[in-house]
Amino acid sequence: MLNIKTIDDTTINERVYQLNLGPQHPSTHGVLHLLMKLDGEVVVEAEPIVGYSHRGHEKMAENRIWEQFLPNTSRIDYLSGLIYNHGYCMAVEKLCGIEVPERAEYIRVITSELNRISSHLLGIMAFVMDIGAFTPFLYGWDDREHVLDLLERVAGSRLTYCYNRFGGVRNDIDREFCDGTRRFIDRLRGRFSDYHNLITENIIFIKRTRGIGIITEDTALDFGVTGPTLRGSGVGYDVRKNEPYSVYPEFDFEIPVRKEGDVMARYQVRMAEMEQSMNIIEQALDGLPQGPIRSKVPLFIDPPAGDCYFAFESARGAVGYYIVSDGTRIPYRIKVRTPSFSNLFVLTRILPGNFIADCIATLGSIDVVVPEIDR
Amino acid sequence: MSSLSGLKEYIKEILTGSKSLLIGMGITLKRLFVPIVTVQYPRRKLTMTPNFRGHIEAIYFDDTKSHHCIACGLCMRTCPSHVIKVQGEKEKAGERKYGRKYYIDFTKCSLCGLCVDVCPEKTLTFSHEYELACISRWDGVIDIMKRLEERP
Amino acid sequence: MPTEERKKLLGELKNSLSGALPEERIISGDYAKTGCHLEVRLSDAGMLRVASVMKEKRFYLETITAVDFPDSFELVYFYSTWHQDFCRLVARIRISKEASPRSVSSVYPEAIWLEREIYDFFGIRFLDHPDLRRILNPDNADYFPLLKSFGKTKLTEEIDDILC
Amino acid sequence: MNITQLPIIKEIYGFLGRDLTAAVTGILIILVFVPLNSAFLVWLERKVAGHIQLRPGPMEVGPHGILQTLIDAVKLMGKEMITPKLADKFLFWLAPIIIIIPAIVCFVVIPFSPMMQVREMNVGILLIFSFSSLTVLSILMGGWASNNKYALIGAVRAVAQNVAYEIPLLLSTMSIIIMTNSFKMSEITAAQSGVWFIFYQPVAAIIFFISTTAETNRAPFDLVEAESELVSGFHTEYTGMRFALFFLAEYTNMFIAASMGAVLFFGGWHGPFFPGLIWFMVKVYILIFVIIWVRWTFPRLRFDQLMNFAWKFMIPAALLNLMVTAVLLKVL
Repeated sequence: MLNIKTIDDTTINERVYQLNLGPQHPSTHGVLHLLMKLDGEVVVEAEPIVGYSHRGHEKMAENRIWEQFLPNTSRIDYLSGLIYNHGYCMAVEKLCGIEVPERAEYIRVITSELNRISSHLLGIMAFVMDIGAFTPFLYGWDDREHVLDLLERVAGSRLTYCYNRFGGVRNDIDREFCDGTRRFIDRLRGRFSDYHNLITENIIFIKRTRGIGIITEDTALDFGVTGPTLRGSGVGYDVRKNEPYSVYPEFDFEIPVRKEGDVMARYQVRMAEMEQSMNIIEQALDGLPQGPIRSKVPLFIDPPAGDCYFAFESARGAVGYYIVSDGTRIPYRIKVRTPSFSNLFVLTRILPGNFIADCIATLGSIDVVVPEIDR
Repeated sequence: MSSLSGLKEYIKEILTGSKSLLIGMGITLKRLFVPIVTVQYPRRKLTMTPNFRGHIEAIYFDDTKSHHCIACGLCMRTCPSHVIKVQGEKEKAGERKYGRKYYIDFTKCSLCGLCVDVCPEKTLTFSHEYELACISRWDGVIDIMKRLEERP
Repeated sequence: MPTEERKKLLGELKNSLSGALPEERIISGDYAKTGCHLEVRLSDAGMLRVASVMKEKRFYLETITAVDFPDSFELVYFYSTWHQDFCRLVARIRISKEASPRSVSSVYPEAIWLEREIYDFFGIRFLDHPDLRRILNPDNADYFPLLKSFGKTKLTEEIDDILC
Repeated sequence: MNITQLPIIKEIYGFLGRDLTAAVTGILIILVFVPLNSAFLVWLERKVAGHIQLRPGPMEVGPHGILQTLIDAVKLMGKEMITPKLADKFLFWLAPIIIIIPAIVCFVVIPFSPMMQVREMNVGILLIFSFSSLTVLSILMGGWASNNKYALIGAVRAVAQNVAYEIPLLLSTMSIIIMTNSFKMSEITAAQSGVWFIFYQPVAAIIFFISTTAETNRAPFDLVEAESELVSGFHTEYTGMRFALFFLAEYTNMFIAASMGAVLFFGGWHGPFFPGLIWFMVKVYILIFVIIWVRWTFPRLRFDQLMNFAWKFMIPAALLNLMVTAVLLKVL
């Protein structure tokens, strides 16, 4: 049943040779290292080697007060930092029993979904670039730039937002932000036809992605795959829907699912998810309540002793914060369950037997963020 | 018969494929004549949004003709990277302290804005400066009180 | 919210778990507080049996983690469903500092990496693990970073004094 | 003032004779033209790519960055030329030199205008084909000698790809040749004074275009240096001027391919009002623009798909086209 072998020198013979794909390689998105054994261009074994950007966030958490871990959260996964930020605040609020004003929850959802769109845009376009088309990448960045401008307007920075606070958010959103977001949504909807014409329907793209890197449901279960990668394999599991948090139950949105489980399916799921995110944002903007954006929270919080697991959906899958508090101002333990960690390990199962080019496509379609794996 | 239909499929695939390629080329050609969206940076600069978070700065208040810093040290304590050093003195015994020196080591700052949040006197804000390249690591240590004096 | 269905699922789960683990304590968790519907406290290496029951029920292994308590380690396993009626189960086991727990990687291959991570950070050696190496820290590291004894420098102690 | 009236030129002319003078001046002109043209093409590519991607491309050096490539060349000349420790030193050194030879030699037979051709040869096209096959030898040498796995994979891909695509290339050219009964570039051009061959031979033109794109290793067939897979393919280990030579050769090969396309299908120098040279250059640059445009639009094929495409589609189509041409020529 287990099909995992580690690479040792004994299996290297005359036909099979080793190739170090990374840590510096144009398409490993950071510092991922794939140790591959190849027979010609066909992969015999692949072993991801991670840890090159390990920064010890979990240890850092044990050496600073609860608030001070906030800036760390957006650095765990720099592409969907706001979602991580949001999740951490919700986890601590759950532990302490802090109520959050409804307006703050709406703002959190709007910014998180904008962040999800920006992350998906980058993920998809970087994946298309891995397949060899450079131009869509920059079209995607053009759109992403608008999201970042919007988020900069409300959060003050463009990548490592430290925007959510315990009990609310830092800044209120203004009229201009709402109008800008609506304009952006209209603009992105108009751009989808271009993307579909340029990428999705392109015969070379179809040939490169159909039937490649198939993750079956059982493999996904074995490896704890979550997020768009799982939804591309025919399982409609999304924490926002299955285990609703924040104000997500109030919105009407679908979870896009594809049956095929191949690279193309994952790409299509991400494309469809962006549209759903836009739906959520529109509904949230329509129903945005008035009121305070932050509840009364002590300057430094002292959570009661206890532990709590809080799961939420980042752009890459189900994230979980397992928080243990011993009743002091300093966390006893914060464990971050990052989706890329599990999503990447599945490569050892699905890569063997593929060409190098397909490996790159598969890796790109899983859309890992390496600092998230390394933490 | 099946091979014939296979051939038919093959030809159909080639035709639709060529069409998709031509459509793609049309999109890129159209973009060739669209005005560029990038900004040629040192020649043109963007203005930052009001909420932009640069390094921190003290706010000038008209009522005291200065900042309101009382050197309570909350910003110093809450800073995750411990980059803030603030010192104050009491002008008269029994009165509140008054912030005299305020340094921030910007090279280690993570721009989280927690210090601005906790400030009880609301005398901290973010600067809108983003051209902060420096040649020595000591250039990254920003003297906030000095900047406040130098500001018009 | 399909609460009825969840109750049914929880009941089934409890039954099959108590069938597999007659002597263990299975308690209902407080979801609003801890985020888990069901809690299993294991006293010895019953986690393999829990894992196979969970695999049968098509739960996926969300994560494994360890907490370094002064006198013991606590290993925490989170399992959750893909179903609409969502359910999370947490299995906890207290082990002594020198103990070698059994690996669940034969049931959930994902655990290979998760257990490697725990070994990497806590120095807990898992039995029957196919590939127990360092994962995030350097291969030649001689420390286990997430132990409470690690990394308490004078500076951090001072900071603690200021803060608490 | 006519340059041929200068006494020194007259002296050389008298000493060397007509043919040799023409050859020497021609080669000198080529040696100047090739680098400058490549520099211009690199700039053009960056500019077109930039504007397709909604950015300006190089803007700083010279007006609209036109001198950027020259500055880059100067920079590359100043760079250290690193040879990997375990590389085959001689072949590593030789490969960039060999790649530049066919690029220059092929210029000899290209008819820029009725009067401007360094050497008229009755096997002009064959010369271009045979010399451009040398390119693959150099790529193989460079890739193998680098002692780098990426470079080796790239080189092996290059060989297979070039062998596969040379056949449809030759077959599509053949259908033109049996129409004109000549291998002479100038005669083929002359035969198109009325109607361009692209109107007689559209299928051959498409096959020719695809095959030359693959022959020159341009996207979507740039598997030899597929960036996202093989880092930089066969020239991963090359630095400084050696790398620049590979670059130079790539763009020169592109120019040769485009000028062959112009000669074979677009009537070479033919065109109203303007002198032949201008028409020729305009056609070549339009073709080059199309190649650049294609590169910045499409994803890359996978290697087995590339080979399948060559053997299962291009070659049968080219053969079919050739047969139809031959039959029609016999019948009509």
